[in-house]
Formats: sequence, C-alpha cells, structure tokens
Amino acid sequence: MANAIQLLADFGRNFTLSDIREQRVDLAFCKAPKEQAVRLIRELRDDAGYTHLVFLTNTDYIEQGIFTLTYMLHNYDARHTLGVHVDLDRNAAEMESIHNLWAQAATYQRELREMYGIRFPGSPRLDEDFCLEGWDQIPPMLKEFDTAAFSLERFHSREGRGSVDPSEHMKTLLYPTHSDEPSSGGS
Amino acid sequence: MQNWPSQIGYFMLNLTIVGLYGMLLSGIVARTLAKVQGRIGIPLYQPFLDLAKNLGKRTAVSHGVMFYLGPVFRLAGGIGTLAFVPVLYGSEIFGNFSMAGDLLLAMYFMFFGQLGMALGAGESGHPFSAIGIARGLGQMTAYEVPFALAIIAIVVQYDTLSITEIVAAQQGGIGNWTVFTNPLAVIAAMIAFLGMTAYPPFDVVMAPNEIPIGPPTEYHSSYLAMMTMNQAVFAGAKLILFMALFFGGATNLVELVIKTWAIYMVAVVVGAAFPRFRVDQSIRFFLRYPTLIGIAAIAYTQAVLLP
Amino acid sequence: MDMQKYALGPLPNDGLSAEDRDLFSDARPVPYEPYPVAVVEKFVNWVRANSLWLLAFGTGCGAIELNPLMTARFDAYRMGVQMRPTPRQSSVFIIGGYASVKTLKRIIRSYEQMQGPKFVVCLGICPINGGMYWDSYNTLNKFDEYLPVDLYITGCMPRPEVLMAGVLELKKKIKEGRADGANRYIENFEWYKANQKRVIKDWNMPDYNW
Amino acid sequence: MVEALSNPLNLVVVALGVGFLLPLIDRSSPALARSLFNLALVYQAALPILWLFWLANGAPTQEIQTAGISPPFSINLRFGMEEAFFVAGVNLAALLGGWYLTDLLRGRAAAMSVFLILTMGVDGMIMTRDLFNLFIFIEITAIATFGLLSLERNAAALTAGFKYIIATSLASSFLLLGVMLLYYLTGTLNIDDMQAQLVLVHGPLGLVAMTLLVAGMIVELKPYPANGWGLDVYENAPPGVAAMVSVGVSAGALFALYKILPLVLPFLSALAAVAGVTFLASNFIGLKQKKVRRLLGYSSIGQMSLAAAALVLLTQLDRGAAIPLVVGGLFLNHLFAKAGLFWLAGALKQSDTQDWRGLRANPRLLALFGVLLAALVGLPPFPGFWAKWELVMQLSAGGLNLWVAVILLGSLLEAVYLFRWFGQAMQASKHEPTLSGRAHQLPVMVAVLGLFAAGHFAAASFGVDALRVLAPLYIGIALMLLHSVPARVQGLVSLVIVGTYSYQVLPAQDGINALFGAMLLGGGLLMLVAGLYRGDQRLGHYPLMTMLLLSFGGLLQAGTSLEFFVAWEFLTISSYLLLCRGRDAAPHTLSYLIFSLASAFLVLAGFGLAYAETGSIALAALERVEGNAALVLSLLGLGFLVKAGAFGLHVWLPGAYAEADDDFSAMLAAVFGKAAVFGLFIAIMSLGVKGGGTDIVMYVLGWIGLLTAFFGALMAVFQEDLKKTLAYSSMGQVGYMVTALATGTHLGWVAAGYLSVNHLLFKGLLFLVAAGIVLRVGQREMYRMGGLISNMPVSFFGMMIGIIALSGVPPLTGFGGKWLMLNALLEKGWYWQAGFAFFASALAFLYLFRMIHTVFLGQRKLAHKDLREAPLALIVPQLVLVAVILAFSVQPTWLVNPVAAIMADYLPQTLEVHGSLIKSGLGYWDGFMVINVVGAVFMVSLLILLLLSRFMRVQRVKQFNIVFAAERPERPETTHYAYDFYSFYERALGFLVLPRATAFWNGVSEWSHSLGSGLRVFYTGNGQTYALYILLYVALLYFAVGDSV
Repeated sequence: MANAIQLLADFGRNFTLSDIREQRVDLAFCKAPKEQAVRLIRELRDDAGYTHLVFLTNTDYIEQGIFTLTYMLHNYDARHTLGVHVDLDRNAAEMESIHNLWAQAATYQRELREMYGIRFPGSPRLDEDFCLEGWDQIPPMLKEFDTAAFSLERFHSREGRGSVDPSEHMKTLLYPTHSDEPSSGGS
Repeated sequence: MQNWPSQIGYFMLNLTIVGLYGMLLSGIVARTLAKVQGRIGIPLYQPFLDLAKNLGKRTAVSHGVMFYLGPVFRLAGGIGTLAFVPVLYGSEIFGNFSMAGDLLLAMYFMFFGQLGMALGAGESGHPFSAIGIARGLGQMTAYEVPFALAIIAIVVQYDTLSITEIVAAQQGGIGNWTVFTNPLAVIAAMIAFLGMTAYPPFDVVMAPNEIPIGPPTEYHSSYLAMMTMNQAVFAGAKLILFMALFFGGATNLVELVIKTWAIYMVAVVVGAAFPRFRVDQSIRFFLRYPTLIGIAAIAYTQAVLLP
Repeated sequence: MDMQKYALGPLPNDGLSAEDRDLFSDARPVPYEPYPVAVVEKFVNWVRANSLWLLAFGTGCGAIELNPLMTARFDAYRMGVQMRPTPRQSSVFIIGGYASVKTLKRIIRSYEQMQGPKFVVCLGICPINGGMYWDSYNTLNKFDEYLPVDLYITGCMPRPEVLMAGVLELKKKIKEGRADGANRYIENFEWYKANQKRVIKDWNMPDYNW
Repeated sequence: MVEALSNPLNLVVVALGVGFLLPLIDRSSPALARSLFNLALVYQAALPILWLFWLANGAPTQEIQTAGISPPFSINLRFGMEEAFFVAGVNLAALLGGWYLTDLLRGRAAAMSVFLILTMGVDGMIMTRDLFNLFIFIEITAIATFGLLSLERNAAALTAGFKYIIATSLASSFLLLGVMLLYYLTGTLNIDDMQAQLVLVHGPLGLVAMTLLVAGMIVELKPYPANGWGLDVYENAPPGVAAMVSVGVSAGALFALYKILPLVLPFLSALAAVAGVTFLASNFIGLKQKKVRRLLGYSSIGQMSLAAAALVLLTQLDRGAAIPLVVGGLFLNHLFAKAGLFWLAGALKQSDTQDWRGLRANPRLLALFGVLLAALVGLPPFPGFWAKWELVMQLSAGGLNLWVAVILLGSLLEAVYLFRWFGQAMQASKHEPTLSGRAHQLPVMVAVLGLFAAGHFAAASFGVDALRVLAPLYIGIALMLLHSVPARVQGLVSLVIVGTYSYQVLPAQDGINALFGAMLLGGGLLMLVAGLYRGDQRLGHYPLMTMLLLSFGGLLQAGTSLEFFVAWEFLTISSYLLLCRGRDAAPHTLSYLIFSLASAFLVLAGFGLAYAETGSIALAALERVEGNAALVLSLLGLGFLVKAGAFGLHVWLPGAYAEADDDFSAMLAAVFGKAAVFGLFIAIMSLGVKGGGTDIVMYVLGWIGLLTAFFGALMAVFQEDLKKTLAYSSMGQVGYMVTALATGTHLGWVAAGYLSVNHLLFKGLLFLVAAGIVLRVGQREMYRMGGLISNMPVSFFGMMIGIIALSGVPPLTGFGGKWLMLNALLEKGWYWQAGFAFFASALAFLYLFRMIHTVFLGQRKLAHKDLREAPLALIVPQLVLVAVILAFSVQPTWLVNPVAAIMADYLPQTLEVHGSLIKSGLGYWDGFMVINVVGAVFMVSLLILLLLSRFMRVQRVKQFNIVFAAERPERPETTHYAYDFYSFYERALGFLVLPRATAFWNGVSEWSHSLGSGLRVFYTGNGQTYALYILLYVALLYFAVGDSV
C-alpha cells in the first residue's frame, strides 16, 4: 500500500522517521525517536485512522545495547497494519506510557516491566506482579538471564534425561546403515 | 398409636426400599441421559459405589456446628417427608406415619431439610453456597405457586386433605385417576415438578460450571454421602406423593416402581431437551402459564367437578 | 492411630499477615491408617477404584484431552469416572501437562482442599521432567518434588486412549492399596513444603490449605 | 362585707375602678399601681371561681339589676353556672396573661388599665342580658384590644391593629343596626324578653334584623375567608395579647353567640355551615404555615369555629344538655392550651417552626409543649378529648354523619401541622431555641396543670371512673418523677407495678380478653425485662412503657367504647413518645402519629355510629348493631387495619418499627401490634358474622389481609436493613391474622388466635435478637455483618428457632398456624386466597434465610472478631420465648385447645381434638406425633453422621478455608455474599414493590397542602379588601338564608 509510505512520508515532515519499510502490502514499519514516538502514535490514531493497538512488545538487542519496542497499530478502514519501532537505551530503559491512548496498553506495559524491566512512569499498577509471582531474579526475558542454568538450579532436572537431534534420531531409526556416512545436505 | 415397635420396623423397611429405589433411579436417569448422548453410561449400581466411596473417605473438614448439622437436617428432612407419606394404598406395612398429618404437613415438611441444609451451607462461608441457596429459594417460591394451586384444586375435588383418602377416591379404574379427572391440576403440578427436581431448564441452582454445584459446594465425604442418601429418599418420597395425588397411587410395589419411574422420566426427558433458564426467567415462567393453569384448574374443579 | 507422631503443634503459617492468620486454620494434617479390618479396607479400596471423581481443573495444555474422555467416543463414565466441579468432592487430581510455578500454587491449594484418600495423576511428559519446556524459567521439572504423584502417564500429548489406560492402571494401584500418595504427602510434609516454598517465593497462603 | 365583695357586678366595677385609678396612682407610685393591678387580676379571677363553687353548691343564679329597676326597663346581667364558668376561664387566663405580660406592662399604667378593661369587656359580654349592652361591651373589648395591640410598637402590629379596628367596627355596626331593628320590632332590648316576643320578628325586616345581628356575631368569630384581619392580629400582636384575643375575646364572642342563638333560629344551619367551613379551611391552610404565631392563629380560629359549630349543631339537634360538656370542654381546652402555646411561643423567640429544633435539649419545656399540643389535638385526658367524644356521639346520634367526618378530618389536619411542629422541636440541633426569661414559663405550667385538672374533672363528669381509666397516665407521670434514679431501678419499679397490675387484672379476664391479656401484658412484661439491657438513662422510657402496658390493661378492662377509646388513645400517645426516643426516628414519628390518629378517629366514628343505633356506649352493645353493621364494621375495621399496617395503609410501619429503640421495636411489632388485632377481634366478633352487608366487608377484609401478607413478605425480601426486614415481615404476618379473622368461621378465628400468639413469640424473639445484634455490631445493614454465629451462638439459636417458627416448617409452632389458616380458607371456600396465602408464606423463606445467613453465617468481618454475646437481659427473654415456642411445638393442643374453647363461645366449635390429634373438616394433624417422628429421624440421622465421623478425621477449619476457585479469599467483605441478595427476584417481581402506597399518601399530603395554599389566596393583607370580604360575606349570608326562610 503505497498510501502508507506516502502517509509516513507526510508525517516525516513533523517527525524524524527512519527505516520506513513496507513488508507486505498491508504491513509497514517505521522507526521513531523515543521522544517523538508517543506523539506520532497519537496522531496516527487520531488523524490517520490507526485506531487499534494490536500489541506492544519488545525485542532485546543486547549486542547493540538497546531495546526495540514495537507498537503495532491497525487501521480498520484501510485494513493496514503499521509497526512503530522505538529504540530505548538498555541501561536506562524507560518509555512514556500510552495507557491514556489505549487503556489496555497498561497491561502490555506491566508485562514489559516484568519481563524486561522497562519502566513506563504513570502506567497503572505497573509494579504489581503480572505473569510472575514472587520473581526474585533479573527480568527473565533479558538475554543475559540464563534460563537453563536457572531452571537447573531451581527446578532440579530429572536424572536420565537425554537429548537427541531429531534428524539424527530418525536416520538411525530408519536407515541404521547410513549413520556413518557424511550427509550431503547437513552441515 | 397402638403398636410402636412394629410401626417403626415397617417404616425402616419402607425407608430401605425407597432409599434403594431412589439410588437406583438416579442410576437409571444417568443411564438414560447417556443413551440420549450416545454413550453407554455408568453401571446402574454406580450411585451405590459413589455413596460407598464417599462414606469411605477418611478426612473431612467442618466449618462449624451448623455446617456439621446441615446434612443431618437434610437427611432428616428427606426421611421425615417419607415418614408422612403413605407409600402403598391400603397397606398397613406401607402406611408409614401418615396418620400424623395430612397433605399440608407433607408439603410444609419438604422445606425442613432444605432450610437446615441452607443454614449448614451458609456456615461454610462460601459465597457460591449462598448464591445457590438464594437462587434455589427464589425458584422454589415460584414453582410452589402452581403446585399449591394444583393441590388446592384436588383438595377441592376430593374434599379432603388426607393423602390416603385422595388415593382412595382414585381407586376403581384408570379413569378415576386425577390425571384424567382433573388434567389441568396435574399439568400445573407436573410443571412445578420440573422445578422441584432441578433438572434443566431449572438447574441454575446447582450450575456446576458457574457456581460449583451451588449449595453443597463445600460438602464432601460423609456429609455428601448423607446428602446423596437424602436425595434418594426425598426423591422417592416426592415421587410417591405425586403418584398418590395425581396418578392413582399404588397398591403394590411393582405398580409403585412403574408409576414413579414414569413420573420421573418426565423431568428427565424435559431436562435432556432444554437449555437453562436464568433464575428471574424461571420465576416469571412459573408465575405465568403454570399459575394460570393452576387457577384454571381450581375454576374447573369448582365449576365442573363439584355438583 | 498414633496421633502423637504427627501432632507437632500448629503450623507457623508465616506467609500470612497477622490479620490473615485468624482467618485460616493452622492445624497440621494427619495421615490416616487403613481400616482396622482388612476386608473392609479391601472392599473400600475396590469402591474407591470404581468411583473416581476427577477434579475439573485443567492445569495445563493436556487438560484438553480430558474432555474427549468423557464424550461418547471414550465414555469414561463406564469406568466410574466423573468430573466434579469442586476439589472437596473429588478424589483424583489430574495434572494436565506442564505446571508453572504460578499454577503450582493453585494446584497445591486445590490438592490440599481435596479429602483423602486422594490421588494425583500426571499427564504428559512435562510433569515428569519438564518435557520440551525443561529449561524454561517457569516450568517445574520434577512434579513429584512438590506433590506426591500416584501415576505418571507420559507422552506429548498423550491421547485419551493412553489416559484410559492410565485410569485402569490407577484403579489397579488403588485396589492393591498402593496409591498412598495422600499419606506420603503428610508423612513427608516438611520436605514437600520446603520444596514448594523453594519455588513459590510469594507464599501468601497458609502452610496447609484445609 | 363578704356579700359586697362577692357581688358579681364587682367584676365590672372593680375593673373599671382600678382601670381608671391606675394611671393616677402610677404617677406617684408605680409599684403600688403594679400591685393594685395584680390584686385586681387576682380578684377578678378568684371571684368567679368562688362563685362557681357556690353555684355548684346550690346558690341561685344571680340576676343583677342595674339602677334598681327590673328589666326590660334596665340593663340586667346574669351570673349563673355558665357565665361563671366562662368568666372564670377568661379571668384566669387574664390573670396568667397579666403575669406573663409583666415585662411588657412594666411602667405602662395605661396598658395595665386597658388590660383590665379588656377583661372587663369580655366579662360583660358574657354576663349581660341586654343586646345594646352587649354591643357596648363588644365595643369596649375591641377598643381595649386595639390599645393592647399598639403595645408592640412596630409597623406590622399597628397595621394589624388598624385592620382589626376596621373589621370590628364593621361588626359592631352590623350589630348595632341589627339591635336597633330588633328593638323596633319587639320593643325591648332584653334578650329574654325578645325571645318571648320572637313572633314579632318576621318578614323582610325581621330577616334583615336577624341577618345583621348574626353578621355582627359571625364576624367576631372570624369566619373563613373573611378572617384575614384576625390572623394578622394573632401573628403580630405580642404573644400575651394574642393569647388574650384568642382565648378571652373569642370566648366572649362565643358566649354572646350562645346568648343570641335563640333569637336567630332560621340562621342555625347557615351558622353551622360557616363554622364548619371555617374549621376545615383554617386547618387546611394551617398545613402550609411555618410561622409559629400564624399557625396558632389558624388553630385558634379552627378551635373556636369548632366550638361554635358544636354549639349551633347541638342547639339544632335540641341536645342542650350536652352543650356544657362539649362547648365548655372545648372552651376550657382551648383556653388553657392555646393561651399556653401563645405564651410558650412568646417565651421562645423563634418565629419559624423550623427554628424550634433542639428544644429536646430542654425536656421540661418540651414536656409542656407536648402536653399543650396533645390537649389541642384532643387527646385524653384533656377536656377537648371528652368534648370531642361527646360531640361525635351526639352528632352521630343525630344522624349528622357528614359533620362527624368534617370534624374528624379537621382535627386530623390540625394534628398534622401541630405535631409536625412538635416533631421539629424533637429534632436534634446544634442551636437550641433561645429562651427569654424564666417567668414566662410559669403561666404555661399553670395552664398545663389547669388542663390536667380540667381533664380529670371532665372525665369525672362523664361518669367515668377517672382514677381507674386515667391511671396509666397518672402512674406514668408519677414514675417520671423518678427520672434521676438509675435506669435499671426505674425498670424494676415499672416491672413491679406492671407485674402487680397484671397479676390482679389477668385472672379476672375471660374469653378473648384472657387470650389477649396474656399476650399483651405477658409479652409486654417480657419486653420490659429485655429493656433492662440498656443501662443508660433513657428519659421517659420506663414511665412511658409503664403507661403503655397499663393502657393494655385499660383495653382489656374497658366495658364501654369510651374506656376502650381512652385506652386506645393512651396507647397512641405513649407509643408515639416512645417512638420519638429513637435516634433517627424523627422523620417517621409524624406519619406514625397521623396514621394512629386517623385510625383512632375511624374507630371513634365507628363507635359513634354504633351509639347512634343502640344508644349505648357499652362494648357489649356493639353486637346489637344491625342496620349499620356493615358500616360500623368497615369503620372499626379500617381503623384497626391502619394500626395493623394493612396493605396500602402501611406506609408508617417500616419506619416506625425500624427506627424505634431496639427493645421498643420488639414491643411494637410483637406486642403492640396485637392491640390492633385485639380491636379487630372485638369488631369482627361483634359485627362480622351478621350476614348481609358485613359479608362483603369480611370478604374484602380477607383480601386486604392477603395482600398485606403478600406485599409485606415481598417487601421484606428486598430490605437491607435488619429491622426493616422484620418490620415488613410483621406487616405480612398480621395480614394472615386479618385474613383468618375475616373468614368468620370458628376455625378461622382459632387460626387467628393461634397466629397471634405465635407471632408474638417469634417476632418478639427475632426483634430481641436484632436488638442484641444492633447493640453489639452498631449497624443495622445486614450485609455489613456476617459469621456472627461463633460470637453470638445463643442469639443464632434464638433466631433459628424464630425463623423456623415463622416459616411454618414443621415441627415448630409455625406449622400449626399455617395448617389452621389454610384449613380455614379451604373450608370457607376461599380457594384462590389459599393459593395466594401459600405464595406469600413461601416468600417468607427468602427473607428469613437472607436474614440469618447474612448476619450469622457466611464470612465474619475482621472488626467483629471480638464481639461478645448479647447481654443477659436480652438473652433471658429470648430463651423464655424459645422455651414457650418449643413447648407449644411439642404439644400444640396446649395452645389450640384453649384458643378453640374461647372461640367456641362465639361460634360453634368445628375443630375436633382427640388426644394430640387435631381434626378439621378436611384434614388432620398430630403435632405431638410429628415432633416425635421428626425428633427421632433427626437423632437417627445425627447418629449416622456421628458414627461415620468415627472413621473420619474431621478437622474444624476457619472462615477462609473454603474452596475459592483455587484462589484464596481476599477480604471477608468481598467474600460474603450478602448485599442485594435477591437481585434476580427484583428483576422478576420488583415491579410489584415500587413504592406506590407511599406515592399515594405523598400525593394526598401534596394535595392537602395545595388545597391549603389555594384556600389562602383570599389573604391579601389589605385592610380594605378584608372589609370588602366582610361586606360580601354578610350579603351572601343574607341571600342564602333569605332564600330558605
């Protein structure tokens, strides 16, 4: 949908948008600076018909030291979905809350607070337990959190557990004679 | 009362028979419903196993004296109701203590167990118990109206409140049964019966998914076993009462079994076919057509049946 | 029966606020002995085996397999199986697949509210060793550390047929008097509680949910 | 010397002499003048009182000739019993008024002399037998009044005085013209001579003469609507003066009217109509009044018109013998009460009734105020009560039923605005009304004493054993003197008094009286004991309770409808005042009193009709009523139904029952309500089974009872307030009794008696439990409680027994009531009714369960952890009631047999009792066997469970140990299902309980008020307009009567 690109280009006059990318005809993305993002989203909602907040999620780019929030918006009239990415500094992860735009956003924000430790000042019940109850570690979705080690330490893996590569397992099961030959496609 | 010991002995016999029959009946019902759903269903004796299982539980909790006494009230209510209803017509053995009171006694005594049980369930402190009781009582007030009107109609018709005399008046052929002489009254009463059994569409009282079976939600182990026993006895007593008032009563056990089974099947079949009413809907339902039918029954009785 | 052995005084209930402590019982559970007459115990065990009331609490994804079990195709009613909506009246608790820490809390509550004898059946591989979620921050790997398990049914997912086989197996165990999980739980109460509290960090319920 | 001093003429001479001397003496010695003035007033008051005594002891009527010549050639005065009575009253009022006016009169010798002359003028109006002389005295009075009015030097008072002068001048002119014409026609001025020559007064000229004479008199009586000037006077005059005008001048005018009535016989009907219209209109308008003095003005005009109407009507009916009692009674009543109120109004500076709030802080003033109002409304023992009774009896006997209705309606309206005022005074307020000087209260107290004395005297002159009949009141007042001793001691004294009384009275009763005596006095005593649980000084509680209970005795002992009625009114008074004690009862007391009075008036009207037919006021004579039986039954029935809170008439009930003190609620609902049932019993037993019209009344009564039962129960279902639930429940239960009574069969009456006893037991029990709960929890909303069973197990047990007994579930007593009632209905052929009754009784389960569940079961609030059981004083009566319930449950024949025997005195017995088996025509019931079977079955079930528990480890758990969808309950408040318990029922049937009855009565009230303000439009405040009204009024009178002559 060329209109979306056009739209973002129009918005680009007032906002510093980057990485505008049309993934499918009904899906486009752009990236906005942290300071402008909420204003952009508000205008998208109020003026451009993106009235539906599909979800709000986060990606942890530990290598680059950033979190990337994704606000996924949908326009029912145009049947178009638009993702707004916002980069946050991983060490001081804080973002303006959008619970005033969509009340349900507060729930997403609670989840992000719990799973990544991102703060959304002013968001209701932000610090209450959400999915986790009584969590006593660093937020579990952070990449530096080693879930396997944590699981072993706390949940005591059962003795005798083995791990089998499915393709190897099926080969030994189905073609026992070929097991030693180098495979053509494997790496 | 000239002969207490034998009277009590006879009653124990009746109680056993009706209790066993009542238990069996719930097996039959479950089996019938299974057939409707295309299943094989439980063995007929499954209710006995469940009862024995509950009796064989080794732990229980109690929320207080009333909670403990609730099932006692309930069972006493069931047994008592049976005690005041003659089981077989013309039989001394199966006459029970019906000489202690008439139809009104039986009707009012039905509340005894419900009230005691409600108090017990109330003490459990469980909100669902209270909700279930509130619904049950609400529905009860409504279905009692057509039932009472039907009863009044037949009391007018037979000019007596004595159950035995009402049965006596229906002897001498199928045509003398109330269901044929006063069909309106019987229709009203049978609709009320649907409410009493708490099968769909009037099962919102127990609603297992919404208010985990309502009043008895906290009851378990032996308490539950006592309530199961009551269910059997009470269902039997109620069926016998209906049979006596509307379907000519019974002079032998075979007749009793056939008739009560048939009466019960009405509720079961209706229950298998209908979805559920909300409480306020069922209240309005009972106060509308069934009540009108009941009123019509009295008018009919007065105008047509009385000379 | 020997009460003294277990009557170690009231439970501390230190997860509760002072105000809440008045609202929950602090009694310590006590195991039950078999009936003094062996025949009775045998008979009652047979009855128990033939009247299995399942607690209708779908704790994990495997619970989806419970519904077909009761429908026309499998009709577990034939075997004396029924669903009960309240733990008080149920005797069998089916852990339907993976159990998270959060669910465990509810499982413990419900289990403790069931009246003995009671049996726990674990469905699927997850309760056994975590299954495909073994390294999750939230999935329990050894369910029997937290509650006594009477029977495991493995598979991911186990089909209703397997479940039925499991029911038959459970019946056998019960009949033989080997399904003694409820007593094991109480006899090793301190151990189980320690394990439970090790994973449940916000313990805001009494130590035993009567 | 004595003879000279005692000459009645001195009343005129001394007043005139002192009046002229005062200004002279005042110049030299104001103190002497003052003393002289007081002395004169005392003399003026003492002389007629002495004369009254002498005349009563056989002294002849004094005919006083002036100038030594006999009439008709000279003016003559008469001083007989009647004159002495009126003069004594007026002068006594003047004495007190003078005392009251001390401050205002200080240093105003002229005012003092004017005051004396005013008194003299009124005395002259009363005493003179000469028409022209009458005119002179009227003029003197008018001018003196005007002089006094100008004492208050403000514009409003002066304007009022001016209007007064205009109006009285007109009146005097008419009078003078009339006198002249009559003199022309008859050649004499002497009233007695004129009466002898009445034949000469005929033709157009005679009519004109009479019209003018009557007009002059009527204007003096301030007829509606030509009375705006009078109201302005009442409103703006100094209260002491207004009192004099209201009491003295009006009395003079009334007596003058009495004198000239024989001269104007054709005008009797017109006069009666004028008085009647004025009476009704002023009371209607009074409803709208908020200004104290104007309110009193309307009341004054109303009262005087009532007296005038009574005078005229009794003359018309030729029942002169009753005139002294009725008119004299009304006069005395008005005299003391109205004067007292004016003085009180003056003592309290507040001009708006609203501002009287907070008077409750001053109990002595409040008591005075209450007595004065009670007297004015015509409650016993005050003279107005006896006068009104006699008036109603005489009017009924004369067939003037419309007049009875008018008088009762007017009195009711008057009660409304007067007691609304009292209610305002009863309200708590931060600002107490300011008082001006202590001296002002003393005359009021004397007035109050005078009222009591006059009341006692009036009672005695009725041939009533006043000491016995009024004993409840006197004992109550005597107990009031103990108000400073500890409350529990007072309670014990009351108990001893009532106990002794009951012990003496009860054994002497038989039949229905014995049954209700046991209930009323026995139940009452029990409630009195329960009241001991409160140790605080409840001012007036025990005296009033004693009065209430002794009044029950009065009902039982009443041999005549008068005695019954006195006791009934005492019940009203004492219960009203007790109700006023309730903390938040203020909004409900007024409706309680109004409905109570309406009930009393209906009963009075019924008794009047019965008297008209049988000529006897004996209660036993009710049975002899034949022709009017249906009407009498309707009136009595309606009266008692109001008190019973029947459907549509119940709007007062929930508030009153719920807001009264907790122990008094129990008394009201359980015991007091039975008084109404007792009344119904008497009415129906005497009149209900006569056939003819009464059958229809009984049929309607049956339905009213059922509707009451149904709506009472349905409304109880939707209450959140514990006591309101019980209140509505009481209403419903009384409905059953009414229905059972209305069957008019032996079985029905047995049922009614049984239900009454049972209701007393369980409702007393439930209300006492409620009292304990409210005491401990401090709340009445049920959803704020819960789980109290562990704190208050005995109360729980009490409530459980109570609700089982109420619900009708065997084996407790309730079933007997239901069985008897349904049998009675079915035997009577009331089949629909039986079905309806069944529905209503099923509804009871809803509120009963809700009540016990939300209070005692479910989740206990954290704050209620340490609540204790109710105090022993509450528990013991509860246990007594429980014991009685259980006893009657074990052997119902203990109750059924005596009741059946009592009813068998009236109707043939239909209930067969063989041992413990009770048989009706339709069914049978063996209560003894039932409870045995149930008991056995229960024990067996219990044994089963105990046996099973033997193999089961039962752990007692706490309140949060419940299955809560795998969660734990957060707080008891959110876990307790209690609020809006039957919301679904409201969805289904809530439309039935929209407050229609309340809306209806609000409508009636609204309508009456609108009518009141509609009637007010004539009062423009303009003197000319008022004069015009008077002229038009007289013209209208002329044409109206001229047409008919």
